[in-house]
Parts: sequence; C-alpha cells; structure tokens
Amino acid sequence: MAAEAYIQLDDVSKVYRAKAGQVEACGEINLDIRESEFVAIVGPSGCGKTTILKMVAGLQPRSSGSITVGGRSVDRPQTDLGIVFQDAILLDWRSVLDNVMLQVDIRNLDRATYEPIARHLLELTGLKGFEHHKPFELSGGMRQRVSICRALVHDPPLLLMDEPFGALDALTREQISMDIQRVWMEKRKTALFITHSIPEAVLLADRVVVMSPRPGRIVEIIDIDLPRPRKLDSMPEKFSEYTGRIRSIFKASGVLAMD
Amino acid sequence: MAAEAYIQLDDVSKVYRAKAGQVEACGEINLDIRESEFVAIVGPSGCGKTTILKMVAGLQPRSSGSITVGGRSVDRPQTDLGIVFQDAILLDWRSVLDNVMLQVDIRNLDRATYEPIARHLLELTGLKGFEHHKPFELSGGMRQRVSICRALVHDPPLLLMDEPFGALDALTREQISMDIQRVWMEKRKTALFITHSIPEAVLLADRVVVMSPRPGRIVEIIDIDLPRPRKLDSMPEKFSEYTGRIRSIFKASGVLAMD
Amino acid sequence: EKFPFRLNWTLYGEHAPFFVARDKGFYAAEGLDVEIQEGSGSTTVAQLVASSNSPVAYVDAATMMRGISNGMPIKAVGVTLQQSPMAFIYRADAARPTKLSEIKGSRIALTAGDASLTIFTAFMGKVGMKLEDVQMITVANPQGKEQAVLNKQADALLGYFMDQGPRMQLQTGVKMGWTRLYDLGGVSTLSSAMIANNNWLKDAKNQDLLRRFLRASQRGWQYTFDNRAEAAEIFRKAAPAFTQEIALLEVDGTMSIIRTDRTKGKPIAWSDVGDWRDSQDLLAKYAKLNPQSDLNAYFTNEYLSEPPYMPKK
Amino acid sequence: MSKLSPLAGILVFLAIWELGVYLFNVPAYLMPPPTAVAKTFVQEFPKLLFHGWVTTYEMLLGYVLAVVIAIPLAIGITSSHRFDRFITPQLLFFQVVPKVAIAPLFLVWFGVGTTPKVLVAFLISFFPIVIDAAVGLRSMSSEMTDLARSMGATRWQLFARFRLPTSLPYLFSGLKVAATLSVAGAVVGEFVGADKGLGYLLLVTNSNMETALMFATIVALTVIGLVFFYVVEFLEAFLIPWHVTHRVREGSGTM
Amino acid sequence: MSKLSPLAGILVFLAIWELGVYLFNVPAYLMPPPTAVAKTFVQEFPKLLFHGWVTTYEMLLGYVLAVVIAIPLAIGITSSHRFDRFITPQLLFFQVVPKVAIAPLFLVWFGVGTTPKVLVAFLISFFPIVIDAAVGLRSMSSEMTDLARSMGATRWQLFARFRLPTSLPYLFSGLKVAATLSVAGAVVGEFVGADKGLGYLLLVTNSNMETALMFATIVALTVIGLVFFYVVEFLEAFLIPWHVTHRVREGSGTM
Ligand SMILES: Nc1ncnc2c1ncn2[C@@H]1O[C@H](COP(=O)(O)OP(=O)(O)OP(=O)(O)O)[C@@H](O)[C@H]1O
Ligand SMILES: Nc1ncnc2c1ncn2[C@@H]1O[C@H](COP(=O)(O)OP(=O)(O)OP(=O)(O)O)[C@@H](O)[C@H]1O
Ligand SMILES: [Mg+2]
Ligand SMILES: [Mg+2]
Repeated sequence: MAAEAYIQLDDVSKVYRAKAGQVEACGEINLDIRESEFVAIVGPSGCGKTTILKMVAGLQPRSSGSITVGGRSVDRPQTDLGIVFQDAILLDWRSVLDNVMLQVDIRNLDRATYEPIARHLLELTGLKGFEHHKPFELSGGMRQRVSICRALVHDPPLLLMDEPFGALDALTREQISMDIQRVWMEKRKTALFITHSIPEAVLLADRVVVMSPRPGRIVEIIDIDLPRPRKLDSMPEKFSEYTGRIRSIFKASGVLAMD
Repeated sequence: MAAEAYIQLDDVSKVYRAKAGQVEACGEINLDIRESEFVAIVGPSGCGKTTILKMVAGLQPRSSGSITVGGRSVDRPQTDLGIVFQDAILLDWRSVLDNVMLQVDIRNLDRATYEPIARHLLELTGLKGFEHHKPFELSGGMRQRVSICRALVHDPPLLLMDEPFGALDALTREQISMDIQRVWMEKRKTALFITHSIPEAVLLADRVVVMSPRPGRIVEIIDIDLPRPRKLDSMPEKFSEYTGRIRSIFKASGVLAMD
Repeated sequence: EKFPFRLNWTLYGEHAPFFVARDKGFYAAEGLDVEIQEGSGSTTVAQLVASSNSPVAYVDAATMMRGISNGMPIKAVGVTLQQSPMAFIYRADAARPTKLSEIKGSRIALTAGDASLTIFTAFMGKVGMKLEDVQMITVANPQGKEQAVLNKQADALLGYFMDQGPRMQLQTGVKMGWTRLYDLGGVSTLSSAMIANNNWLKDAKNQDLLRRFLRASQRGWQYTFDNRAEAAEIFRKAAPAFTQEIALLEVDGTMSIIRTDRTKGKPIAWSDVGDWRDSQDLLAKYAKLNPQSDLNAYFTNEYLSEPPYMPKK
Repeated sequence: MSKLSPLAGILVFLAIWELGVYLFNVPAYLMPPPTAVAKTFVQEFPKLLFHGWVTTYEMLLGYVLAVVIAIPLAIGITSSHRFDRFITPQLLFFQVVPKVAIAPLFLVWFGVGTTPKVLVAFLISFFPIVIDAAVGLRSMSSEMTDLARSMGATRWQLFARFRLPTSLPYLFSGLKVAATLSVAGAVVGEFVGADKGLGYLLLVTNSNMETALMFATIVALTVIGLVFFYVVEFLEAFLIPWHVTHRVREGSGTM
Repeated sequence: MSKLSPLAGILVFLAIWELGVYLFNVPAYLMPPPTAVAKTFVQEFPKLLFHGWVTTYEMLLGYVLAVVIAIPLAIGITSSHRFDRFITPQLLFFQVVPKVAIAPLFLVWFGVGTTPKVLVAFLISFFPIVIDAAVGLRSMSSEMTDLARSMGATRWQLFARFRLPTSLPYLFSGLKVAATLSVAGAVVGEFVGADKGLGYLLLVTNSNMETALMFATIVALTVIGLVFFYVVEFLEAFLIPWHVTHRVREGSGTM
C-alpha cells in the first residue's frame, strides 16, 4: 500500500512559535492516502486538523517529517487541487458567481465552458438567484456554500476540505454531503475531509482518522466498510457501531465527559 | 401568556435592498418568549435566522411589525444581554483573556471581580494556557469559544446565540452545551439560540421554532417536554420523536430531499 | 532672427528700456526678434546662463561675480546699472535706520537669492559692524519683506530705492522713506548687467548676434533716458499692473544710476575696470568672494557700440 | 439642505473673512475682502483660465508620472524586504529634501520649459502614494494569500486579482493626498522659473502687490485642487463601491 | 548582510553621484561631489547643529499640532456626514493653497518668531493625517460596530476601544507621510522669513553660492527627516504588532 500511496505523511509534526509561548499543534503524524480514497479527519478543536491540511497543501511549513503528494515532496503550495478553507474567504469585490469563477480565471481556463458549471453548482447549493449579489449581502451559510462551489468548479483531482459544512444547517449539509458523495463516486477524486461531525465522517469516508486533543496525535484510523451510496436515514446497524466506536475513543482520551 | 412575554415579535418582516435586487429575508414572524425561557430557532441556511436575532438585539432595523423586549419597543441596540455572533469577531489587538474582558471593560465593571470568572470560563471551554495568545494564533473553533466566553462573562439576563457551536467539533460542542444547560438551569436566563443542529435544539430548548426556507416563515413552534438536565446519550424515546418530527417538517417544506 | 533674453525678475521699471527697444523697433531694425522672458532671481538666472539654457540674460553683477568665482562660464557684456540702488526702505512714520548709529539692533528684512545679502554684508563690513549687529529677517520672496515692514515686523527692508520704496507708497498709501547704502556708507558695486555664456560667445555668429542685440538695447536705454514718460508708457503695455506714475518713478530712478564717475561720457553700459576692481575688493573683503587675478574674467566691453547706436548696413 | 452644507461651510468662512476685513480695517494690500477678490476673479477670468490651464497640465503630468512610478515601487517594497531596505531611504531622501531647494537644479538641468514643473509635481506627490499603496498591499490577510497560492496564481495574478483590489481603499487615500499635493508641486515648480502658469501669476501679482488678483489666483488654484480631489474621490467611489468605507448601512424601515 | 542593505542603497547612490560629478565634469556651482559635501558637513557641523535644532523644534511643534488637530477632525468627519461636507472643502482649501503663497501673511500676523514656521509645518502636514485617519476610522467592519453597540459602548468607548485601534495601521501611514512633510513645512516657513534654521541657511548659502554648504544643509535636513520617519515607524511597530502588516509569517522548519 505504501508504494501506491498518493499522499504520504511521515512522522510529521508542527510547532508554532508564538510570543506567548511555543504551541505544539500536532506530532507523530503518519498517514498514507491512496488515490481515489476519501479520508476524513475528526478530532477536538485545536488538535491540529487545519494545520495538517495546510501542510499537505504546502501552505504551512512543517517542523519535521516529510510529506509527499503524488510522489513529490511538498515544498511549495500545491495547485492541482481544490481547497475549502475553514473560513469562506470570499473576495468582497466580486459577485457570488465571479467568486466561483475566480478559480477559472486564475487557472486561465475557458470561461464559457466553466460558467455553466459554476451556475449549476450554485443552483445545487441553493444559491440560484444570488449569482450577482456581493458577499457581504449573504448569510454565513451562504458564504460557505460559495466557497464550496469555488473548490469544485474546476473538477480537481484532489479535494481538501476544512469543515466545509461548519456554518451549514443539518439540512443543507446533508444535501451537500450527498452531492459530494455522488460526485466522488462518479469521478473518484482523492479527498481529505475535516469535519467535526462523527456521523458525517462515517457517512462519507473510506477511512476515518481519529485524533487526540492537542498536541494532536493520530489515535486510530478506522476503515469504514459500508456499501455506497450511503444515506443517513437508511443506514445499517454497522453505521452506529462505527460512530459509537469513535465516540468511545474520544471518551477514552478524555475528550468527551464520561458522565 | 402574551402579557408576561419578555420578548415579543409581532408580524415582523425584513426586506433587504441590495443592488442585485430586493431580498425578502423573513416575514410574518410572530413569536413570544417568556422570561427565563430557552427558545431555539432551526431553519435552513439563509432563511433569516441571523436577521431575526439582530432585529431583536436592535442591531438591524425591521421592515415592518413591532418588537418589544421587556415591554419596551426595540428602537436602538439592546445592551443588557450577551450575544454570540455567527463569526467570532475578536479584536486582533487584544489577547484571548482581554477579548473576554472587553465585555467587562466596556461596561465599566470591576476587573478584579470578573477576571477570575473570565479565566474560569476559558478553562471550561478548553482554552487554559492560551489566555495570552493573540486571536490570529488560534484555530477556528478556539476563536469561537473565546466569543462564547465573552458573551457569558458578565452574566447577562438575556442570551442571544447565533450558531455558537458552528465551528466546534461535535465533542466540544456537547460539552459546552451541557455547560450552557447547567448555567441556564442555575440562573434561568432568557435565551434565544440559533443552531443548525436539530438534536442540539431539542436538547437545549424549551421550545423549538422551525422555519421554512427563504423567505423565512415560522412553520411550527414545538414545545419540548423533556425533563432536565438532559443528556445526549441518555435520552428517552421522546427525544428522537421530536427530532424526527422536525425532520419531517423540513421534508414537507422541501428542505430535505425525500429520497 | 529669434533671440531670447531673460530678465532677472518679473517686470519692474528698470526693465523699461528693453521694452522700448522692442516696441520702437530697435531690435527689429537689427534683424532680431527678441523675446523678453521673466526670471526668478539673479542666482537662478545666472545658473541658467551658465548651463546654456539662456545664452544671454540680465542679472545682478555681484551675483554674477560670485558665480564666476564658483566656475560659471559667464561674463558681463554690458553693465546698465553702475551704482548700487540698494537702500534701506522703511515706513516714514516709524523708527528707521537713517543714520549709521541707528542701524545697530534694528530689524532688517532682505530677500535671499538676489543681491541684497551680498551688498549688505559688504556694507556692514565697511561701516565697521557685523551682520550679527542687526536682526536679519531673510525671506524668500519680495512681498514678504514688504509686508514685514508695512506691518512693522521689521524696521526696514533692503531693496532698490527706485523700485520698492515708491511703489509701496503708491500701492498702499503708507508714506515710505528710503536711504541708499551708498549715501550712508559710500558702499556701492556695479549692479544690473547683461551677461552671456562664454561658450556661446566663442561662435562668431553669436558674437555678431550679441553685438546687434547690445546695440539695439543701448539705443533703447538712450531713448528711455531721453523720453522717460513715453518709456514708462511703453513699459506699462507689457506690465499693465503698473500705473503711469509708478512706472515713471521707477524709470527716473533707474536713469539716475546708470553711470559712475569713471564712465561719464562713455557709451551706455560701458563699464570701467576700476569699478570692477572696487566691486571685487569690497566683496572679497567683506563677503567671502574669491577674487579673480584677471578682472577681465568678469566683463568685456568689446561687443558694445558707440553712440548713436544705429544699425550697421 | 444637506446638499447645501458644503457650500454653507465656504459661505461661513467667506462671511468671517469679509467681516474681519471691515471690522479690523485690514488694508487692501494685506488682505482684500472676498467681494473684491470675486470681482477680480470675474474680470480677469480669461487670464486665470490661460494660466490655470498651464498649471493643470503640468500638475496632471506630474501626477500621472507619480502614480506610474509609485505603484510599482510600492509593489517592489512590499514583495521584497531587501528592496524595501534598499530603496526606502532613498525615497525618503527625495521626500524630505525641500523641493524649493532642489527645484533650481531642475531648472538648470531641464531648462525653463514644462519638465522641471512636472518633475517637482511628481516628486512632491509620489511619496504618499508609495506609503499608502504599501500599507494597502500589505493588508491582505494571510488566508487570502493561501487561497491565491493554492490556485496557482502567478505573481502577476496574485497582484492584480488579489493584492491590488485589497489595497485600493488605502491606495486611494494616498492618491487623494497626492492629488492635492501635485497642485502645490506645479506651483513650486513655477515659482522657480516660469513665464506662465498660476505660480508665475502668483509671483508677478505678489511683487506688484496686486493683492486682489493674487487672491483670485489662489482661489483658482484652490478650485483646481478641489476639482482634482473630487475627481479622484469620484473614481474611488466608482471603483470600490464594495469596500466597507463605501457601504451604506441598511437603514430603511422602523428601528 | 541584510542589515547593510539600506546603507548599500545610499552608498550606491553616493557613488553614482560622485562618479557622475567627475565623469561629466559637473562644475562645483551646480553640484559638488559628495566628498566635498561630507567635508563641509564635518567642518560646519556646529553651525548645522544649531540651525538644525531650530528647525527640528519648529517641525516637532507643527507636527504635534497637526496630530492633535487632525485626529479629532477625522473623527468628526467620519462620525457626521454633515460635518464632513461642511469641513472637507475648507480643509482642502488649506491643503491646496500653496503654503509659500500664504506664508507671508503668517509673517505679518504672527511676526518673525517661531509661530509662523510652526503653522506652516502644521498646515503642510495635517491633511494626510486627516485623510488616512478617516479611511482608517471608516474601515471598521459593521459586525464590529454591532458588537460594540450590543455592549452598550459609549461614543468614546466605541472610538477608543474599537475604531482607533482598527484605524491605527492607516493612521500611521498618514503619520509617516506627515512626518516627512513637516520637515519641509518648517523649511518653507523659514523661507518666508527667518534668521535661523536650516531653511534660512539654505537661502543664505544659495544666494552666496556656497554650494557645498547648501548641500550639507540638505543632507542635514534629510537626516532629520529620516530620523523622524523612522521614529514614527518604530512607534508603529511598537503599537500595532498585531496588525497583519507586521505579522511575520511563520517560517521555521522545512517547507
Ligand atoms: N446586508 C445584507 N444585504 C442584503 N441581503 C442580506 C444582507 N444580510 C442578509 N441578507 C439576505 O437575507 C437572507 C437571510 O440572511 P440571514 O443572515 O438572516 O440568514 P441565516 O438564516 O442566518 O442563514 P445562515 O444559517 O446561513 O447563517 C439571506 O438570503 C441573505 O442573502
Ligand atoms: N498562526 C498560528 N500561530 C500560533 N499558533 C497557532 C497558529 N495557528 C494555529 N495555532 C495553534 O495550533 C493549534 C492547532 O490549530 P489548528 O487550526 O490546526 O486546529 P484545528 O484542529 O483546525 O482546530 P479547529 O477545529 O478549532 O479548527 C491550536 O492550538 C492553535 O492555537
Ligand atoms: Mg481548523
Ligand atoms: Mg446566520
């Protein structure tokens, strides 16, 4: 498996040097992700999930260890991917549609080809009618949906998503997860997905990486062996087994109160 | 009941005038909240939840209808409350502790009395050790926790919370919900709580307001008749009855796909 | 033929003869189309000549001498004002320096960038005082010193007796008085002169041009000397801000200092080496001028003509 | 009413001035009353127009030059720390040197034509643009940079699509300050040596004590400066309506 | 090495200058070589120190006055649209009027002492502060305002605790520009009428064609301006280390 790993993290660690003291964000991170695999990371707030994602994307230097993507060491920002950041990060001066099309503009892709795709994605995420609004006129969840569309519009081979549904209601997020699952099943992109919802992780992922509180360590990597397409309201017994197992891991590491 | 209503919304509506066209955020909103009541609002993204909360806080003018808080019409920003905004909105130039203490400083309360409370809240929310860090050194969830502490530190009689756990992992949010429930049971503050998690709404609220997609209308207000203290992993049958009912309301109004 | 000629400053009465020469067709008769350009202070104009921006110009002789000692390739080709018109100008109704004994401690306003500081320094030296004995108020533009005196911020300004004194009086209605430095301390230097760039002068064609220009200018000065009122009127056409009265006063004043004892009977603008020596001695002694061993570095009379300054066929 | 308030400000100012002149019996050579200035302004309008055009032309050239040079400099300064440390002291030098002191050098080097005035206008106005553009270019959040880099934005794209729009509000405050300074620059240039332009007119009227015309000239300069400033401000409102400084707070309805 | 680069910039500049003077045989009255200027600078140091101190004093007073007046003005402008429309044209007027043209009036009104210089320094430096402070004060997000209002912040608290800190990065870019301008302002003030100060020295050396001393004076002015600028910059780094323009990007470790 190691040979065919698409993303490979080898004993990676990250220490931030802040004025108020050093912070070890995460350490001893060993993780291989195969091509076309969907891996979810769950872990308590502040355990270094965002940090790992940024290191994989080449946006944050690591303190030690090695990271390769597609066989090459990551020493600069990776570009052949789509990222959903934890904050929406929209450009104030571009309309909703143009914020999605930014991806297309920067990559010098053909606007005419991609605009329909962008509009389609906006419609899927319930933003039809808001194409020409400016970001400050949107609600929190709507902003986040725009940033999801932006990460998907150019159909990248690798998807990095940092709590993409954080500001979404349970309802919208279910719909979008289903859409993402469908897209993934069709195109089999490699995906690294950070979430704070255990059911969501189990629903979407092939494997779930469970992390301990800061300094973040990988406590366990769980293979999710459920048939696809998976649906939240028609899940077999095994589903709650998985979620229960993750919950108990958290309890053991003191993350969930044992009351 | 109308007589003793603490917060009263009477046929309130809100229309935003944007360049790209008018947006009716919500309308026909009628809602009475009694003193010491805990009311949750759930509804799809963009249905006007934040708008309602801001109108109640006097931070956003309404387009029609009337709102009273404590018997007085809301025509200016309300100050006798604590608000958790959807974004953390921390002051870059203040440390974590000082961001919480901002509430104390602005209200000219005694620093010496409140600093221990602030520190205690930070500890409760898992931020011990980060008191002197600056906001940009925090993770997304940590920032949100700081803003929750800030809303609670001065022990306000009214709490308005806009998806306060949005950026929190399921684990941390459970813990903080339990803390909030405990505080609420002790002090019986009036609370308006926006969330996108149906179980969370049912877990915490006396009544759950269910809204339809934009233009947001109140579809149903459900009394949650469950004994307190409630715990997520030891809930009676009725709990899933409630969540199921809300889910089915959403399905009926087309928010959840019927697959 | 086009011929640009730059003045030392914006227009005032001393410039009238050049306009006379232009308007009476004296330049045209020499085949010259003279464009009279205004300037912004002798120092700057001397630099313009030195750097060949303007080959011929009208500047203060003392300033030019300082320039030459600093290596400027220029020299005087005709000196029109041969006595210094520099004077204390003051309100007639206030304390003022009219005697040597009154100078000490008084507040004197002067403009930098023109000749006044140099001459004043020499003057103070000659009368046995130091610059520190007065309170000098140095200003960058002439109105500053005029305002300062009018408003009694200064006791006197250093200016040209035939220009600033009468003009201020007429324009403001405040009675003014003036005392020439020459009358107080016998201090004088050569004053306004026409100068040219040495390199430009090497060209025989330019020499001829210059000869024709100087001849017509001399004729203009002579005509002005003889017809003051008409000259004043001609000048007013170029400078409508002036009244006939002021213009005439200034022309009259100007015409009273165009010769020294040594140049009586000589052609207009012809300067004497003795006057140059006196000027250099004074400036070298009191105003830090590096003296030239050869006074001919400063001037030449060779391009001037004899009366009646008529064009050659 | 609120349309009138800028006028009101000026009227109050003029009224005080006029009154002051009469009350304190200020002699006309010191300061003419505004009515006299206005009369002269109208009478001498063709002259003011002619000289005003000259000054406007120099000012615009100097300003454009400043913009064209300052913005790349700001980009250089913000993208390379070494370049910053290399160039900033020199920029400061040119900023701090009194222009009136070096303007004569320009005159000597470039003659009495338009060039030295344009240069002074340029020198006087480029620094605020550099400084404000630099602050603007630096004020992009690191998250935005991450976004751009993950899209594989080239240096140029990073600049044109992200940094520049982010910097516009700050850049424009520099551009506005520079607009007012460039007028002063052209005037200083003309002071040193010119035969036309409002700066020249100032010198002439000043040495002839034509105080009314001198004040009319000052008024003309002010008008040019005002118009230029408001043109830049209009451009700003046009180009960056999205910025928080230009958003009108939603205010309809009851509150 | 990188510590040296600002010096390197200056050295390159001086080398070009010195070489240029020799290569093109520039006469001393036009431009002395830097070595000659340096020699004069050392020889005349006591004189430069005396006059420099005078100018510094005027400059500092003018600058402080500008800060003290500009910031409240910016607050007024940003908090009342009507005040903005009332006062801005007048501020613009004072900004656009060539100071050299109105400085003589100051001489008349305030005499030849320190006051007129301080006033010119003030007039010349206050506008960039107003403009940049106004942009800074306006750049607070509406969410932040909401937060402040919900806490019942008074107008003063809203300003001191929220708006002012938000505006600091922009305010400082105005303060830096103003710092360099105030030097020029003091010099212009001295030009109009003075018996001491570096501006006076410039006038005198210029009219005496003491070019080397004149350049030494310019150098002294530049040094003062540089020091002042860097003092303000130091203050900035000290006061707003939290701002994105001052954050050092985390760069340790492998990448
Ligand atoms: N400032 C504004 N200008 C114009 N339209 C706005 C503005 N703020 C909100 N809206 C619109 O009003 C509607 C409701 O917004 P609101 O923020 O109240 O939604 P919400 O229910 O809080 O959604 P979410 O769960 O995504 O936060 C949205 O459709 C949004 O586009
Ligand atoms: N720029 C920074 N400087 C200093 N410390 C930082 C910085 N960014 C993150 N940290 C610290 O690193 C730790 C991990 O942060 P990270 O953002 O990776 O957490 P996370 O797992 O994404 O949390 P969350 O779920 O809340 O987003 C946190 O303790 C945080 O304080
Ligand atoms: Mg994170
Ligand atoms: Mg919301």
